[in-house]
Amino acid sequence: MSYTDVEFMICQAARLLEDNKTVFVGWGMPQVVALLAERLYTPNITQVFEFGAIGPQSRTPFLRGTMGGPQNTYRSLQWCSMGLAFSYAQAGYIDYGMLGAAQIDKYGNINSTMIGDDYERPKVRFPGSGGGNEVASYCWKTIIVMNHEKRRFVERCDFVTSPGHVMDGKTREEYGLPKGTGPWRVITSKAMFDFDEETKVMRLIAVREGLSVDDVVNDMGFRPVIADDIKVLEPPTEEELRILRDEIDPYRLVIGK
Amino acid sequence: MSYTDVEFMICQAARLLEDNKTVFVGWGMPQVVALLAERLYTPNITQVFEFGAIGPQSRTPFLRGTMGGPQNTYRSLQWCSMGLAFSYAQAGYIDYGMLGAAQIDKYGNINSTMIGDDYERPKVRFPGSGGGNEVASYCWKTIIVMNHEKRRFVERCDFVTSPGHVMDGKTREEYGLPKGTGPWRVITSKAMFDFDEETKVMRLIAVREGLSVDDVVNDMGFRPVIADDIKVLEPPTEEELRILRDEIDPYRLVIGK
Amino acid sequence: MEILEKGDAEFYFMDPDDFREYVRDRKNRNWEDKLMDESEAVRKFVDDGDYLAYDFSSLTRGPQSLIREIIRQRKKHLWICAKFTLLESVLLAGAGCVDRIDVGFLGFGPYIARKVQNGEVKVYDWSNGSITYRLIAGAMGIPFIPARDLLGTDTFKKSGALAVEDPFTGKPVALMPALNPDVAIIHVQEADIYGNARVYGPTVATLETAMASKKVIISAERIVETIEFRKEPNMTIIPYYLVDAVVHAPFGAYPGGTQGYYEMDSEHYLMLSSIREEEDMQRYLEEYIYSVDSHEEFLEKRIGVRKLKELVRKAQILEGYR
Amino acid sequence: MEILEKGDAEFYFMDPDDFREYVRDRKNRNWEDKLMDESEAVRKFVDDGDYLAYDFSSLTRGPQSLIREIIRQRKKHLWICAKFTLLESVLLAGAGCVDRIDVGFLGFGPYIARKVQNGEVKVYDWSNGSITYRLIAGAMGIPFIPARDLLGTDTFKKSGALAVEDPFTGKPVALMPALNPDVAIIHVQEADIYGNARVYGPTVATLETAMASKKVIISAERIVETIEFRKEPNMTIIPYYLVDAVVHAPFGAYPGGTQGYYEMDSEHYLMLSSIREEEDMQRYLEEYIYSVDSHEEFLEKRIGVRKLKELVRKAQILEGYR
Repeated sequence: MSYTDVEFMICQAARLLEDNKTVFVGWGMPQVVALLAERLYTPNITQVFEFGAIGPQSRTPFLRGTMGGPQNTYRSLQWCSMGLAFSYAQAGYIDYGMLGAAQIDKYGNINSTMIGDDYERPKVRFPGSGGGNEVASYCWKTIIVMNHEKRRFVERCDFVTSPGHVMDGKTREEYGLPKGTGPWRVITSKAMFDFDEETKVMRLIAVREGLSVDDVVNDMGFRPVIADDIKVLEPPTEEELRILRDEIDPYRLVIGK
Repeated sequence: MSYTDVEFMICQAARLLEDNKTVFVGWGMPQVVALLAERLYTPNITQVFEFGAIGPQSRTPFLRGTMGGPQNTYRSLQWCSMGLAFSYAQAGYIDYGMLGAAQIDKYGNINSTMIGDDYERPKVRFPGSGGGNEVASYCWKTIIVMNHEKRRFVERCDFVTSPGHVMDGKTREEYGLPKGTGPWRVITSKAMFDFDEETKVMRLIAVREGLSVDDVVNDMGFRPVIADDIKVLEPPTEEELRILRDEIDPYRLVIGK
Repeated sequence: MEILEKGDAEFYFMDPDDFREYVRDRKNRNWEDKLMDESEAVRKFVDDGDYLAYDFSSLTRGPQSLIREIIRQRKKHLWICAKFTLLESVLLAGAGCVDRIDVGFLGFGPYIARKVQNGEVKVYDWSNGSITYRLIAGAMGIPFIPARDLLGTDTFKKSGALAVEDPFTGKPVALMPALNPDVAIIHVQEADIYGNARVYGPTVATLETAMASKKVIISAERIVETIEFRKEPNMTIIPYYLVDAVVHAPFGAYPGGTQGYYEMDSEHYLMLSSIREEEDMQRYLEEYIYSVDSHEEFLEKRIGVRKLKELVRKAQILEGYR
Repeated sequence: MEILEKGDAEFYFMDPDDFREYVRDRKNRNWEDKLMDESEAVRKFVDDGDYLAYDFSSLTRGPQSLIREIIRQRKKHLWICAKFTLLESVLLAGAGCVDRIDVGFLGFGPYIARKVQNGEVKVYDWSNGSITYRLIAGAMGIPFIPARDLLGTDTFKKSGALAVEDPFTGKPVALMPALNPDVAIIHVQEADIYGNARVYGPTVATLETAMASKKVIISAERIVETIEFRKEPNMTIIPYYLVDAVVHAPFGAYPGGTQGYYEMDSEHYLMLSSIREEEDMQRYLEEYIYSVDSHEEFLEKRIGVRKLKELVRKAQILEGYR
């Protein structure tokens, strides 16, 4: 069964979540990941939305326009303020977070702000942090999901929007970020990475079926650590694809066509 | 018509409140003051209770036990948290506050914590600040209501619980307290005081009917400034007493017997 | 408490003492009828050069009729607080109302991106969390809130935050300066004529924004009697003394939705969000905003009862919204 | 940011990193049945030497059945957070459970005063506001909150607050260190078996106390199904993942009242608050606490159905409480 890159990444991410945990869910792809996980793997996961919805039983199909609306926040445990949602995260109550990235460096620093040398006159301007900086700062385990393109893996992000493990020679704890947090996994359209415990450098741990380590690494702007034992990422199952396509995102707003 | 000292003070305080303003209301006497003012002078005053009730239409008769209960918080505009109630005050939304005092000094510093030289082994221990420190720190105009006894008017309070205009030689603004706040009136069983604009020292502005300036000042542990024009405080009216006794506090829990 | 690092951006800040004085002298504790239409409210309470905050988003319970009125009155040189925003910043920038944007979330699309790339609008990067904390500090009447976001990023460097050594732990912590906007516009489901208001659903920063702002305009799907608030005081989010104007604005969040009332108009939203060229934007503004006099005329002549009825029909989930 | 002045009291403080780690490892995000009786909850979650917080007051929605159980189990060396408290501190001090009290409001009466005068319990003076801010900081996961109370008083000097020069205004401001209690006991009107809970009426510091505390015991007048929270999510005050134990405790606030359920027992309250002598206190504790095994036995044998019925009859105001 064929599948899109996005479907591939969504399924990998959904399989990483744990049941009976909390997950900070942002706009778009993370919503679909959480919905898929909830249907198949983690029925008791508690979704947290920054605008103030805790533990909804979101309706499907996924509609982009319902962010914050009745479908998306259906039967939440709590509707609250953004300040409270971020406080849950800052106080340590949120286990998982999910983020996209326009650029990433080997320590997991993320750019979602701008491309170019001149902050005042960027070549390309993106929406900026949103709640992404808080996800990366506060959640215990942050999962980064992004297309695998060489230009996205850089030595130094043009702009570090959200913190990785080490920036400009200083660790995140030295900057004052909460202990024991930081990027945990990077899922791309070609591979999965974690971070070396000692050096905090991104480490390749698994590749997509049919790809070699070189296929992955040649498409990166820096060289990651390579784990001793490289696993193969199982492709999306029929069940995953059926639920994604038929139940969660029949309009293919996120999973693509 | 005869009346108690407490009835006298309640009526003086109630007449000081302005309509269409907010007032921070504490336990006991301030509640009765606010109720009397609401009935007779300031029908549109908004009471704020620290535990999180804004704008109740409190039921009478006053029952001491109903602090926070259904009678006291009846038909509030908002039930909220203590944090929010104090935030309204800190952000400048609360016009009036009312406080009692075991001791007061000439700058309006208040003691409601302890009597004695040794904080660790006080001669008499009181309940402490409660929300009194916040009332005195944040409200625009604080009214202090207390029995007129010589030992209560002291050169230096044994313990300054809530701030006056000047403490130990420094003004309240120098300590970082909000600009333009501070004790506004002191009502006792014998007189009324404000604070000299320049020196910030307590100033006698009115005396109870039948009393002389000396009667008042001789019963104080320090000498207040004496205003040029000393007014006479009108005694409680029949209407005030009727409402106090028949409607608000028929069990005489606050007004005394 | 040593200052360790300092963001280099200018930021909008008011000494809490000055905000307090404004609140004392200008915030109205009178019980008076504040009901007026969008035109009057914006004329009276939005000034050129104001720092403007709004709440929730283009998709849900955003104050869109007020945004359109600000554009219609061609307000200039606004500095906006673009937290969790999509189309508001795009429209305000497209209409030339905005010079500066605190981001938050800028709103997406190449149209607004180009305005930044060109230098037509200046952005200051924060994050949804740090801007929320700034509003919380403004609402609490304190000069800053310490928090542990922004640290170790370029976002920090381009913000107005400070990092200091926390005297209690000895570790670095960021200080987010209080934000007290000049004016806030907030859409709610229910308000009374005095400004008491409540929302159903996520409350975002509704209360903090209203408390922290000097001038507050509330638009409401329904105007209800004050007794409705007194009967369920736990649900009141904004007490009347925070509010300057109340606008009765049915479909006030259109093209977004309002929970319990109507769903968003996805077609209109898509049409708007796919605008790329200046010309198309100006055509949109002309057709939907400048060429109509009021929110009522906009609904009647540009959207139509049939469409509105359809959006109401789609909003079938009422649980929790009344 | 220069430190200008420093209160000299010891204060209970946890590095936010340590609190976070506790939350990660020990706070339960499982959906599991946490229902148990007072005896089990206190045995499992209140330890000798704990810092204990509770919410609201002896008069209204206070967690009195849990306070009595703590006394019955003769817990020792507690440090209590006596904000807006009356009889709780008196009873806990009378029973010898308490060494240290953060005040707030101590509770009145010469009995507790004498305990302080004698040095039997040590007090640290704060205020209701500063203690609330400390809990808010603890709940937000930040090390402190700046605020403008306590300044210019002896309360400040005897507290654990600092005064620093605010880097944004150059003026002095107080910093209140975060408070993360070891255990919180909170009485609510409705909870489910997982710990989702809501209160009606003023919310005091219910949420902040639950968020900031390592262990949380909820007692509830009613146990309801989870769907009751999902149908009205704006009313949920505590989500289940903050909570360790849920106790079904009808009349749990007795001799105080609980809005929508029963009024306080003024006679019992007066009897208790007029205790002056150690002997009378010990007699009270023996009769009403030590000599009964449980809250149920207390209600049945010491209070009686007739009295409970009378208190329910008096609670006729339901508006806003359901």
